[in-house]
Amino acid sequence: MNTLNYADINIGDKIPNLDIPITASLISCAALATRDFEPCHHDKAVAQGMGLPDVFMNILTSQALMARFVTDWSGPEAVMKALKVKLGAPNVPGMTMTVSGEIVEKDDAEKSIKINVTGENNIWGMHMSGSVQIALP
Amino acid sequence: MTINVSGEAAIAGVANTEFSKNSGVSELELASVAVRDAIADAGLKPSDVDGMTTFTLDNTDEIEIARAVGIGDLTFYSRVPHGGGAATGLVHQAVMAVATGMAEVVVCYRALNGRSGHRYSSGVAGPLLTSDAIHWGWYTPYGLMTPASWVAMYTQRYMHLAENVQDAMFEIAHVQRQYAAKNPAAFFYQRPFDRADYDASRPIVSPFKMLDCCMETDGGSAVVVTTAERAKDLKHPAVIVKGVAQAAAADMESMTSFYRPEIARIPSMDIAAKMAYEQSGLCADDIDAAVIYDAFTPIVLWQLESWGFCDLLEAPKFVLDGALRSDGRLPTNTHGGQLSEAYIHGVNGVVEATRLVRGQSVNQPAKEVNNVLVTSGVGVPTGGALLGRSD
Amino acid sequence: MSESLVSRIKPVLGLDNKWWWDQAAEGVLAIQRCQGCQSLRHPPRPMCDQCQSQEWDFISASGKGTVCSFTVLHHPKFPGYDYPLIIVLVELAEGTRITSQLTGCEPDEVDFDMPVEMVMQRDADGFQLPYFRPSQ
Amino acid sequence: MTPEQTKAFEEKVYTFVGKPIYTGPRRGYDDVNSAMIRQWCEVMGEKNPAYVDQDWAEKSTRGHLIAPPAMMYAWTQEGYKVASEGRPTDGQVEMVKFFDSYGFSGSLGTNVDQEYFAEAKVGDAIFEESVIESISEQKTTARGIGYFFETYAKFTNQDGVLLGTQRFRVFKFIPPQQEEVTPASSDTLEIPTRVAAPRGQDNKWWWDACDEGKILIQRCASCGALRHPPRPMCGVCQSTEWDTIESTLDGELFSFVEMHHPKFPGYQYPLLVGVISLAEGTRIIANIVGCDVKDVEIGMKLKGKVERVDEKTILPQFYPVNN
Repeated sequence: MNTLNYADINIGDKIPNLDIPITASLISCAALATRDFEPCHHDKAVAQGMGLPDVFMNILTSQALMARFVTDWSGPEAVMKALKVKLGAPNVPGMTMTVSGEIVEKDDAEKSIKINVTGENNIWGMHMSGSVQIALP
Repeated sequence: MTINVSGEAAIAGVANTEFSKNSGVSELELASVAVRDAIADAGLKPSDVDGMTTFTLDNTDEIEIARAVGIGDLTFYSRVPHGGGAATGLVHQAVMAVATGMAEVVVCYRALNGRSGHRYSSGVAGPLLTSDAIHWGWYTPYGLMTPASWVAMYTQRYMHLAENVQDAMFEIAHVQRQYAAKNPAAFFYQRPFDRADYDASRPIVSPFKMLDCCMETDGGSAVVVTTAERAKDLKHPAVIVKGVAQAAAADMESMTSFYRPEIARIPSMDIAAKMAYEQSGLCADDIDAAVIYDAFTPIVLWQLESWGFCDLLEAPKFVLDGALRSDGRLPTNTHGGQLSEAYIHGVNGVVEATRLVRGQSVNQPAKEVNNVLVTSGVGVPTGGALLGRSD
Repeated sequence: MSESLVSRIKPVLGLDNKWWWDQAAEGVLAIQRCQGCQSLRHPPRPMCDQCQSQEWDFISASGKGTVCSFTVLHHPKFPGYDYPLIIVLVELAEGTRITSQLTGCEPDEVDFDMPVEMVMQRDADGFQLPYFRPSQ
Repeated sequence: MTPEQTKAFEEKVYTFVGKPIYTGPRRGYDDVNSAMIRQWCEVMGEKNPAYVDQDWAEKSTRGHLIAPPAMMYAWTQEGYKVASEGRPTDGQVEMVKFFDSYGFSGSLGTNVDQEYFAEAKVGDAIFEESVIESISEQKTTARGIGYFFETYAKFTNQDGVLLGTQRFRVFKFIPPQQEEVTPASSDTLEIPTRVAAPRGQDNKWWWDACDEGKILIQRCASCGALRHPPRPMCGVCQSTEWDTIESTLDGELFSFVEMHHPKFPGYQYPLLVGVISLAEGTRIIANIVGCDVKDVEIGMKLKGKVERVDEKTILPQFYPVNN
């Protein structure tokens, strides 16, 4: 697995989109993997009581998917510097979230780049938007 | 028929772009590349072209491509509706134009970012701004809203009437993947699968598994049609259009003709076959190989019946006897088809059919190939063409 | 020139044209150049109509040109534009043509073959696009 | 709330600002370990060898495995208690309860900003220190009226090395349905319903009748031929005059499919769709319900009922007829 070089990255470069099918399994198993036991992420009745059709994705999972999206692309020697997420519409089972990203800043001193990342689901639209900052070799 | 276009026109040039899941370029660029390369394959110059045809679905204007490629004055342009049903319709329009003198060199093209852009598999549930919203409204409330689901409805009926249908569906998918595995241009080059993989592939809509469904592709294909006379002196031996037809049988709905007495067959294709055979003077026995539109595996079965390669409900047996294989009665979809090469709405199939007649398929059958059938998408108004060597 | 609260209709950015608008945002009036035969073309397209090459780069235009044709828009008026609006077709010194807006000039002063030069216009919302004005 | 109530609420709620959420730094129940990392990676589809591949990691620049930085906040989470007994009281829970007591019971995480300064290794203990950093003034948003509060957390390891910081922003609001007059905003989340049929000139009457519990079949007023789906002209005699008859909804299954993929919100799966031949002679598309897919076969007798299938949709549904 290679890691991208800082010098080869240009502002405006795009990261290939990633489609993530949102399933009840992903939502509840990922909530537990992040040790988030809030019932709304694994108990459909509780989620429906909150006015949602089904369990919905927790924030720690959205963060994880955003981070994975970037390091899948950058390679494993990238060092994560910051991760900022703004939440929008919930992800619920049956949707597909398309994650996309674009390089928006380069910092030559730190050899770090900032990537704006969005995750949009096909039913309700923007689920998450934010940025990930990584340092590259 | 007052005028028979048989033998009047020929396919002189063909080309595909690279096929991918994310081309990274515009549909205009894909179309321009396919058109340029097909013209070059014919040994012609862009300025020789005076006609263009494409799908109504295509997002790129003829004149945009003409300007990008440096094509000269156009005297003919036309578009064919109904998605994949237009595949051989492009050739049909071009043949009529050159046979009547409306144009002399017509490029037929189709280019799409079908995976990275709009995906047809996503169904009609999204915001649908077309005039057929009312039509789909009879189906969407019940959840019947993807192309796979509409075709599956005919398939279930066919399975009710015919035998060994699922095995035949596997055979079609499997044979085509084996062709693709040997086709460097195919998306699934060097990636074969076996029955266990097929059985384990994801259920889409009963009885379709993922491997019964075509892929979604970014790419483009183009075909140059000219007069048989002019084609004689060009780079490759002329591939004569011996018969070509469009047809939409009575009582048709787009993809949901569920109201006919029997739905386990394709009456529109029956008509196209009858017309093309009559024009050409050929019959099923004369056809040596085929490129049959394959958005989903069972539609190949019904078309084999329409074109008279076997009797009604006998296609599974025909297929299971190995007919579609390289050494079989009717080597079919030797490029891998839309299941395994690329989904360019059937125009890549016209390219392959041309190559089969020229003897240039990457999976060229050992036997002599004189006449090749190529068809358009079914479930919608459709068509087909018979291509062959000049005598 | 008054600054409208509503901004002009922006171009749709696709794979074949975004780079040009990015250059404009940097203050550059770009002209696409074929790397196969060096011919210039505008508006940008993915293929050279002379030699069918897909390879290209671009040059930065001098911004000098002459008025090839022009029109003055009065009606209907769209929010985000200043009327009367003079639209010019400019024959650039490099040989390609570009459609743009003429500024610093009254509608009755515009004339064919009038020498013009490019000025970058920056809208209130930061959008940048080339205008032309009479050569000074 | 009256202005007086708001004043009383705000006087108290702003006193939470600056309060620590835990007394002293709080250590995660588990130190950084490969089991939890592997499970997290499995679910997230994370293949990064820096987290899971020991051999790779030893040869890498780092020389050892690291925990995914995005797991930072996972290490100090409370655990299953949250589901079984409710979240144990801490500074934040106390504040949230106070919000709830004034009707600000809606809760929506809106932003999380994390910065990372050092990478956690397997075996590291993780300590969290958090504080309620700010509470906004009252805001009106599409979700309702409420306040944004922000917590600030610092994560350190056993050597006191700062691993990262986090700002977590939450909107506490009065859910709109509890407001007397606030109409549901178009931005309010809705339970998805089925994709409705658009109603135009030629088909609106059919769907309107369906809403009334009747399934009608169009009949040519000139030659009496029945037709479905509705069309403005008779295909047999070209008359544009027509009336309708009401179907008995006795039918027979002509063909059917089971939908697996993709799944659309608003539909209940397993989902069976049939083409049904009605006793009157026309066909209709509808869902087959009240039976298992393995018991469905072409030719089976069906009886339809017009039923409400979701908040917005009334449809004919067909049940097997038991002979």
